[in-house]
Amino acid sequence: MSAMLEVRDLRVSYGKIEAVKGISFTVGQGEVVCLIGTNGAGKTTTLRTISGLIKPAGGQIHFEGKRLDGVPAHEIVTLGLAHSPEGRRIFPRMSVEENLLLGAFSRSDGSIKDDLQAAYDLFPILGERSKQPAGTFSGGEQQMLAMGRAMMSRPKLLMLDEPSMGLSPIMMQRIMSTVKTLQSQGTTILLVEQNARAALKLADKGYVLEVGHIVLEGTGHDLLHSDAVRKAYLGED
Amino acid sequence: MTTSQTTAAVSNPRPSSQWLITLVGVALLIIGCFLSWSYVPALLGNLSVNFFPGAIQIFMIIVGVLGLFFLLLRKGLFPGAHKLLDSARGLRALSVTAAAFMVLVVIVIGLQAPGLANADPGVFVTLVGALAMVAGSFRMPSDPTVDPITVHLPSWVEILVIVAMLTVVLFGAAYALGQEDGTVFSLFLLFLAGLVVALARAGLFSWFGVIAQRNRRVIMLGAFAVAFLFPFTQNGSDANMSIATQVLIFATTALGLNIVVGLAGLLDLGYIAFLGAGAYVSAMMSHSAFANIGWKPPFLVVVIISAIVSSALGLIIGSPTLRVSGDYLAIVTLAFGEIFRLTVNNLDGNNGPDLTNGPNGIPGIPELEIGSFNFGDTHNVLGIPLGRFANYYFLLLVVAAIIITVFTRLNNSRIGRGWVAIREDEKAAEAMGVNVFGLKLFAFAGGAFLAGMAGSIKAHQDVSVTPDQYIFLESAFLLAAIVLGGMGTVAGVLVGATVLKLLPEKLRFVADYRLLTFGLLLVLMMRFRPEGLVPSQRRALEFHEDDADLAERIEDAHIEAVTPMEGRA
Amino acid sequence: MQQRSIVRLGVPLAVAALALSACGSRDAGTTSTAGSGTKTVKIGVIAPLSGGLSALGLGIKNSVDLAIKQANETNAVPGWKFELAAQDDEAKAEVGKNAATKLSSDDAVLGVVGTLNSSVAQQTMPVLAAANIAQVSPANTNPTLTQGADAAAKKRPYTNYFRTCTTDAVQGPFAAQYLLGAGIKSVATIHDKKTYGQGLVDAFTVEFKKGGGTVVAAETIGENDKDFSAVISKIKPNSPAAIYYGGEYPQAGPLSQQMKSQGLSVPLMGGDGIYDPKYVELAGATANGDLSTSVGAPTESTEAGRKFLDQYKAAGFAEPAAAYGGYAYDAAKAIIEAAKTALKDAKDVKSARAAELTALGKVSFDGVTGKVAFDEFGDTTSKILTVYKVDGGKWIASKTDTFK
Amino acid sequence: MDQFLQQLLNGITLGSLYALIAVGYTVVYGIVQLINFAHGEVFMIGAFGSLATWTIFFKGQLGLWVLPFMIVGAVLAAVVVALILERVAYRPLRHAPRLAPLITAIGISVFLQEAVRLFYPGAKSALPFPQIDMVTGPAFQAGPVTVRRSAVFVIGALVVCAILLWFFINRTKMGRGMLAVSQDPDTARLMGVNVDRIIAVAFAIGAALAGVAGVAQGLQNSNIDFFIGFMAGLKAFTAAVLGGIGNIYGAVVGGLVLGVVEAMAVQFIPGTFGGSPWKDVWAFVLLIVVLVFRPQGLMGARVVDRA
Amino acid sequence: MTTSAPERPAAAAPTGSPVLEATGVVMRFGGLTAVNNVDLRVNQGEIVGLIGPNGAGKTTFFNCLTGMYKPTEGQVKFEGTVLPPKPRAVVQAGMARTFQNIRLFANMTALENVMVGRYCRTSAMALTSIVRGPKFRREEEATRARAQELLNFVGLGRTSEHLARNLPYGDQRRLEIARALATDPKLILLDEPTAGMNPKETEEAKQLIFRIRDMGLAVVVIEHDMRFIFSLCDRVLCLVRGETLIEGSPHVVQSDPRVIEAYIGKPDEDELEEEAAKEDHA
Repeated sequence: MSAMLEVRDLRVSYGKIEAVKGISFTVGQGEVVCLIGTNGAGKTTTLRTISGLIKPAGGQIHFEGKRLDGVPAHEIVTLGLAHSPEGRRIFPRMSVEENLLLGAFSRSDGSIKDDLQAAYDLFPILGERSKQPAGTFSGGEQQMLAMGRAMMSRPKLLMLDEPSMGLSPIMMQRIMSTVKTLQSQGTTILLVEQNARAALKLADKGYVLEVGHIVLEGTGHDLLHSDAVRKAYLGED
Repeated sequence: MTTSQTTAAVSNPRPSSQWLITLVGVALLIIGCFLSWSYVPALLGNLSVNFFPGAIQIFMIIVGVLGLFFLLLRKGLFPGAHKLLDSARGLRALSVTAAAFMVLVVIVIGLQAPGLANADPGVFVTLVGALAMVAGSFRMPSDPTVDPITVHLPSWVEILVIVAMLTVVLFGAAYALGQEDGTVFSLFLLFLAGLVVALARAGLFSWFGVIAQRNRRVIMLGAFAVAFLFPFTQNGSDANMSIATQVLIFATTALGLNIVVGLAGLLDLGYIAFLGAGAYVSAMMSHSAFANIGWKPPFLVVVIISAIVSSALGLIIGSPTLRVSGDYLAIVTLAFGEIFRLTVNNLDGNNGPDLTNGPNGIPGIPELEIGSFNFGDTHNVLGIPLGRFANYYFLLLVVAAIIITVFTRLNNSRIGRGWVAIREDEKAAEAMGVNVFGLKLFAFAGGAFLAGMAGSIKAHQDVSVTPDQYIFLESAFLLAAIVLGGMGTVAGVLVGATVLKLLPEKLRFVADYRLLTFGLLLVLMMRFRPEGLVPSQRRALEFHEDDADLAERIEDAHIEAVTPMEGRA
Repeated sequence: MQQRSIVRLGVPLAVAALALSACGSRDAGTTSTAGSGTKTVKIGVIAPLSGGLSALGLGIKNSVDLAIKQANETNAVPGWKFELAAQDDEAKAEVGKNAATKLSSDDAVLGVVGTLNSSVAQQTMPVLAAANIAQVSPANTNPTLTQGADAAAKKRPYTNYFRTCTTDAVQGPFAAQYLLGAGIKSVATIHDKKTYGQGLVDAFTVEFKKGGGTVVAAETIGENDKDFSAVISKIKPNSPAAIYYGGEYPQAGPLSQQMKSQGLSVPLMGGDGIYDPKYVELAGATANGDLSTSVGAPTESTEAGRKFLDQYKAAGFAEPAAAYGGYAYDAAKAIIEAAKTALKDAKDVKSARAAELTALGKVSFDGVTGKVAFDEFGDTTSKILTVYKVDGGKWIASKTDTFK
Repeated sequence: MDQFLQQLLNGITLGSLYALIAVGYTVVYGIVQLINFAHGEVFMIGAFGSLATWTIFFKGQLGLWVLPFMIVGAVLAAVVVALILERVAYRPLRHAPRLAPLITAIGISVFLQEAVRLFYPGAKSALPFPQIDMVTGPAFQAGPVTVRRSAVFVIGALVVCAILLWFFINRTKMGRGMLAVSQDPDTARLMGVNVDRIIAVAFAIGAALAGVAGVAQGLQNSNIDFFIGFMAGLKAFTAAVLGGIGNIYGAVVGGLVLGVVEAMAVQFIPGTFGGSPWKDVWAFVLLIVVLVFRPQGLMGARVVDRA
Repeated sequence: MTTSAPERPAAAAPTGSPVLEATGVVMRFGGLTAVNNVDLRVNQGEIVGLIGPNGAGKTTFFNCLTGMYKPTEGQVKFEGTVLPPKPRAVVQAGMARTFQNIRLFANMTALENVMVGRYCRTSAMALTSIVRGPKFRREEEATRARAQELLNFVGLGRTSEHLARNLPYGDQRRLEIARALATDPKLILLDEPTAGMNPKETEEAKQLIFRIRDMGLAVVVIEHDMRFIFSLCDRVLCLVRGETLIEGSPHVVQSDPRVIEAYIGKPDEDELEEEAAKEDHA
C-alpha cells in the first residue's frame, strides 16, 4: 500500500535554530498515526510545515503523490488535507456556525449544509449553541469546534495538534473516542500528542520525536510498552 | 605589512591583451581631455581650449590617473600591494563611470550647444578611451585579496591615510559648494559617485573602515578640524556658509532625534515641535519688536531656558504617549506636532493670549551677541573675512560637538545598553530590571533638550520664526535624514542631513521634483536598505533578522575590533 | 603609544595647514567677462517662480526682464549693462532668505525687485540691508514693513526697502468707505490670522465703525481649513449684510461658495488677495456680486498700462504679466532711474549702493501704475485704488478712486 | 438650541466624511495591523480621479446623472492606487520591523501628493470641483436648521456605504474570510483562505470608500487640492482610534463623534480658545486623551499589541 | 564542579528560611481561569520543580510571580514583604527569571546581554554617563568584570564577544541564566531551561543548576522532562488546569497516580493488570 502522506528528510529552521532536523515518516490510507515527544521536540513545527504555514529548509513532502512543499497553505486545504492547530485557534468573535462555515471556505459545492449537519451530529452541543460566539466556549467545547471545523473541508487526511491540551480527563476521552469515530468513517488521521498513552492507544503507528529527530517508531502498541517511552514520559529509571 | 609580502608580483609576467586594451583606453581618455571638447565656450565651464583642461575634463583626467594606478598595480609595480586591492573590480567601476560620464557630456553638448556639430574631436577621443576601458576591464579576472583586518600598517601610515582622506573631503566639499552650474554639479556628483564606487569595489573603503576603527579619536578630531576650517576656504562669501549653517542646524536636530529613534527605538513624527519650541522661546525673549515676553536675559540663559522648555514639552508629550506603543506612538507624536503648529499659529491675541504672533511669526530677531561679539558682523581672522553665517556656523559647530558627545557617550553607557535592550525585547528588558518607562521618557526629554538648544540659535540665525517652518514635512525630513544616513550612528545622520539639505540647494533645476524624489527615496530605502547608508551594525541586524551571514560578518569584525584593544589595555 | 599621541595632535594641524593653503585660491568670480568698457550691473528678483503662487512670481520676473531689456536698448546708464538675476523663493520665508543671501554675496547686484509675500520680505530685508542693496517690492502690502511694528510710533525698520504698491492700511478703509457708500451698515468679518488678512480687517473695522457701521461678528479661520460650515452657521443668525474677508483667494473662493450654499446669500468682500480669476473659479456660479479692492487703477484702463501690456506681449514671454507685472515693471524702472545718478561716477557696483538708496528716495516719474515716488518710509505716494465686482464670472472694475 | 441643532448637523456631515475615510484605516489595520499612513492620499487620489473623469468626459455637464460616473472614476482611481501600493510597497515589508512600513507609508504619502501636484494640470493650487446642480443648489430649510444639499449627499453616502459594507462582510464568503484573517491569519490560511488576496481586498474596500469620500469632499467644499489628504487622513485616523481601530462600526461612530466635537468646539467653547482655528487642536487632544485612557477606543475593539 | 562560584555580596541566610511565599494566586483572563488558588513556598537553597501538562498554567503562574501579570487574587511575598506587580520591583527585590522561548537581546553580544542584567544594580545616570568621571569608569569596569565572571561561571567565558543570536541553542539557554544571575537574585525562576537540549546538554544544565543552588540561591524550575525534574528537585509541584494537583518530594509526586493520569493518560483496567504483572516479574 502506498502511503497517503510521505515526509522525506524534512528539515525546518527558525533562523539559525533547526527545529526539525531531517525526519521521515509515512501515513497510510485510513491509519491513525501519532507523533509524540516533549515540548520543543518539533511536532507542531512538522505539522505546520506539512500544511504550508512554514517553508521547509530541506526535504520533501508528498501527499497522494503530489508534492506539497512550496504550495501555499490555502491551496493545500483544497487537496484534502485539514489541520486543526495547537491551542484550537477557533475564531473567538464568530459564532459556532460561522466558524464551521469557514472550515468549508475552500469549497463551493452545494453540500456544505449537509456537512454542517454532520458536524452538529458529531458534536450535538455545537448544534445547540450554533449562534453563540465561540470565544465564550470552554476548552473542551472549543476543541470540538476546532475538530468539527477541520472536518468541514471534507479532508482525506486530518492533522490534529494536541487536541487534549488542557482538557479534563473526561473531555479528553471524549475527544479521543471521536478520533476513533472519524477513523472508522474513513478519515486518515495524523495526531500530535503530549499525552502519550492516550495517543498511542488508538494509533496504528507512532513516532517519537526528540529535539528534531525521530528516535523511535513502531506500532502504537509496541511503543506504549517500550521501556524508552516509559522512561521518557514517566521519569521511571 | 606583515602578511602581504608572502607572494611577490609574479602573477602577470606578460601583459595580457585586456590589460593592453585598458591601457590604451586610459591613454586615450587622458589625451582627449587635453583637447577641446566643444566650440561653444559658454558650455560646461568652457571646454573650448586645447591643452588647457577645464573642470570636467580634469575629472576625467583624475579617473584616467586612477585607472593607470590600478593597471600598474596589476603589473606588480608596487610590490606587495597588489594583494591589498582588487584592481579589476575597481577598474570596471571606473570605466563604467567614465563611459557614463562621457555619454552624458555628449548628450549635454548635443542639447545645450545645441547640436553635436558643436562637439570637438576631444570629446570623442575621450569617449572612445572610456569605451576601450570598459571593453578591457570587463574581461579582466578579479584578484583574491587579503582581509584588511589581518594587516596592521604602521601607525604613521594610517595617520597619513586619514589626513589624506580628510583633506580630500574638505576640498571636495569646498569645490562642490562652489559649483554654480547645475549641470557641472551633477556631472561632479556622477564623477564623485563613480570614484567612490570604484574605490569601494577595489576594497579601499574596507581599509579605511579598519583604519578608522583603529583611530576613531583621530578621525573625530580631524573631522572636527576640517569642519572648523571650512569657513576659511570661503573667502568671506556668505552664500555657501548660509547653506552650511542650515545643514548644521538640520544635522544637530536630526542627531537629537536619533537619540529618540535610533537609540531608544521610539518613532517620533512630531520632533520638529521641539526645535520650534526652542526657537519660539528664544524669539519671545529676544529684543525683537514683536517679542511678547518682557524679560530679556543674556543669550546663554535663554539657551538653557529654551532647552528646558523643550524638554518639559518632551516630558509632557512623552509621559502619556509612552503608554501607547509602536504605530500609535508615532501617530500621537504626529498629533502633538500638529497641536504645536496649530497652537503657535493661534496664540496671537485673536485666539488665545498674544504670545507667538500667530501665522506671521516673530520677525526681526536681532543678531546674537555673546559678550561683545556680535554674530551679525564680519570679523577678520588672519586676514580672512568671516561673515555673519560663518559666525553662526562656529557656534553651531560647538553645539554639534556637544550633541555628538552626548550621543556617543550615552550610547556607550549603562543607559545606552538599556535602550538597546528595550529595542530588542521590551518585555525581557523589563524583566531584567531595566527601567523601561524612565529610559523612554529620558530619551524623549533628552532629545527635546538638545533640539531646544539648536532651536534657540536657529531663531537668531533665521532672523524670524514662523509656524510654517515647523510643519510635519520637516519632521519627516528629519526622520528621513536618519533613515537615509543610518539609524543610531553619528556619521550616518551627518551624511543624511548633508545630502537632504545640500542637494536641493545645489540642484535647483530639479527643485520641483525634490519632494517626489524624496518620497520615492524613502520607499526604496525601506525596501532595499532599511538600515541606511552608514548604519550602526546592530541596527543593520535588527532590519535583517534572517541574515545569518551578516550576523557572522559583523561578529567577526567586532571580535577583531575588541581583541587588540584589550590586548593593549 | 608615544608615536600615536604625537600624530594624534599632528593630524588636525596638518589638515589645518592644508586647508589654509587652499584659502584664497578661489577668486570672487564676479568680474565681468564682457570686458571692453561696459560693466555689468545686476538687478535681482526674488519671487515665487515655482509652486502655487508661481503665476504671480513669473509675471514679476518677466516684467523686470522687460524693463531691463528696454534700459539696455536705450542705454539708460552709459557704460553699464543691466542684467537680470532671478531667484526663486517658493513663497517660503526660509528659501527667500537663501535667495537674498545669494544675491547679497554677488558684488554686481545693485537692487532687488521682490518679494511677493510680506512674510518673505521680512526675511530678505535684513539680509539685503546688511549689504546695502535696495529692495523694491511690487506686492508687499503689510504696513509694518515700512512703518515698524508699532502703528502709533511709526519707525522705518530698514532704509533699503521701498514698494510701489499701496498698503493694507489703505485698502481696508477704502473697502469700508465703499460698503458704507453702498448702504451696507452691518457686516461680519473673517480673517485668516495672517499679517495681511488681519491687517486688512483691523483697518477695515476701524474705518467702518467710524462711518457708523456695526460689525456683528468677528471670526477667524485656520490657514488650512477647508470646511467652513461651522463658522458660517455661527455667523448666520447675526444676519450681516455683507462679509468682509481678510485673506487670499484659495480660502476666500470656497468660503463664498459654502456661504451661499448654506443660505447666507450676501456679498463677500476682500482685498487684492482675492482679486484673481481663480477666486471666481473657486467661488463658482454664486460668486456674482462679490467684491474686492486692489491697488492702483486697472492696468488696462490707463494709457501707460495698455502700452506696457503691449510691450509685454511683444516681448513674447511664456506667462502673463499677472496682477503685479505693472508694479514690478515700475519697481525695476525705479531702480534703473536711481542708478542713472548712482552709477554715473561709480567705479564698481558695490560702492554705488549707498548712492542708489539715496537716489531711490528721490525718484519721481510716471510709471505704468501711476506716479512712482516714495515717501519718507519708502511707501509709494500714489494711493489710487479700485473696487472690482464679480459679474458673469469675471472681475469687473466698479470704482477707481484716490484714497483720502 | 437652534444653533446646537445646526452645528450637530454640520458635525454629522463632517463626521460622515471622516467616517468614510476612517473605515479604510480600520479595515486594513484589522487585518494586517498596519497603519496605512498613505490612506489620506488615497482619498485625495479619489477626489482627483473624480475630477479627472468629469474633466475628460463630461466637462460642462452638471446634471445629476454625471455623479455616478464621477463616483466610479473616484473609486477606480483610489482602488487602483491602493492595490499598487499594497503590492509594491507594503507586501514586501510584511515581515519587516514595524518602522519600515511606517516610513514607507510616509514616503508614499509625499510621493503621491507630489505626483498629483506636478502632473495633474493645475493642481499646484486649489481646483474648483464641479458643482452638480442637484447636489449643490440652494439649501433646504428644515425648521431652524439649514440643510445643505451636499450634506445630504455626504450623509447618504455614508449610510449607503455602511450598509453595503455590512452586507459584504457578513453575507459574503469573502467577508467571512476577512473576519477570519483579522482574528487569526494563520488559522485562516489553514481554512483555505488566501490571505494575500484578503489583504488586497481590504485595501481595495478602504480605497473605494475613500474614493466616495473624495467626491463628497469635493461637493461639500467646492474645491480640492493635492494637500487635502494629509489633514483628512490624520483626522480619519483619529476617528478610527476613537472608535476602536480594527472595529469597522467603531470607525463610523468615531468619525461622527469627531465631526460633532469639532463643530461644537467652534460654536460653544467660550473665550479665545474656541472658534475655528482651535477645532483641530481639540480633535487631536481628544485623540490623545482616548489613547491614554481608553486605548481600545469607544467601541472597544481590542488593541492588538504586536510588540 | 571545578569552576568556583562567584562571590555573592549578600550574606548567605541560613538554609531553610522562606524566600518566596505565594498564597492563593488566582489569574483570570476574561472568563478563563488560568491559575486557580495556587500556593508556593520556596526556601533558601532549595530547588523546586513545577510540572504539569501543556496549558496547565505554569508559565502564567511564573508571570504572576515575577510581576509580568497582576494576579486577580492572592499575594506574592518575597522575604516577608509583599511585592508590587511590577517586573522591575521584583528584580530589584531579588527574583530573576528566564523565559520559555529564549528572549535574549539577540543583536547584543553575550557580554552586553549580561551587562544589561546588571542594570538594576548599577546607578550611572545621564550626566555621569556624559561627563565620564572616575566613578563612572569604575562602575563600568566593575559591571564588565562581573558580567565576564558570570559568563565564565555558566561556561561561556570564551564567547563573551559573540552575538547572542549566533550562539548555539544550548549556549543561549545558559546565557539567559547568566543574564538572570547578573541581577544578583536570591531566587531564580527557570522556565523550561532544557527544552530542546540533547541529553548531554541537559546533564550540563542540571549541574549548572546545582551550582547555582550551592551559591545559596533558591531555584524554581518549570520542566517537562520528568527524569530531569525528579533528579534535580528537592520538591515538586504539579499543576493541572491551573490548580495544584499535588506537592511533595519527587518520589511522592512521581508515584502519584493522578500525576501519571495527567501526563500519560489513565491506564485502562486491563492495562493496569498487565503493568502489575510486569512489575512483579521484574
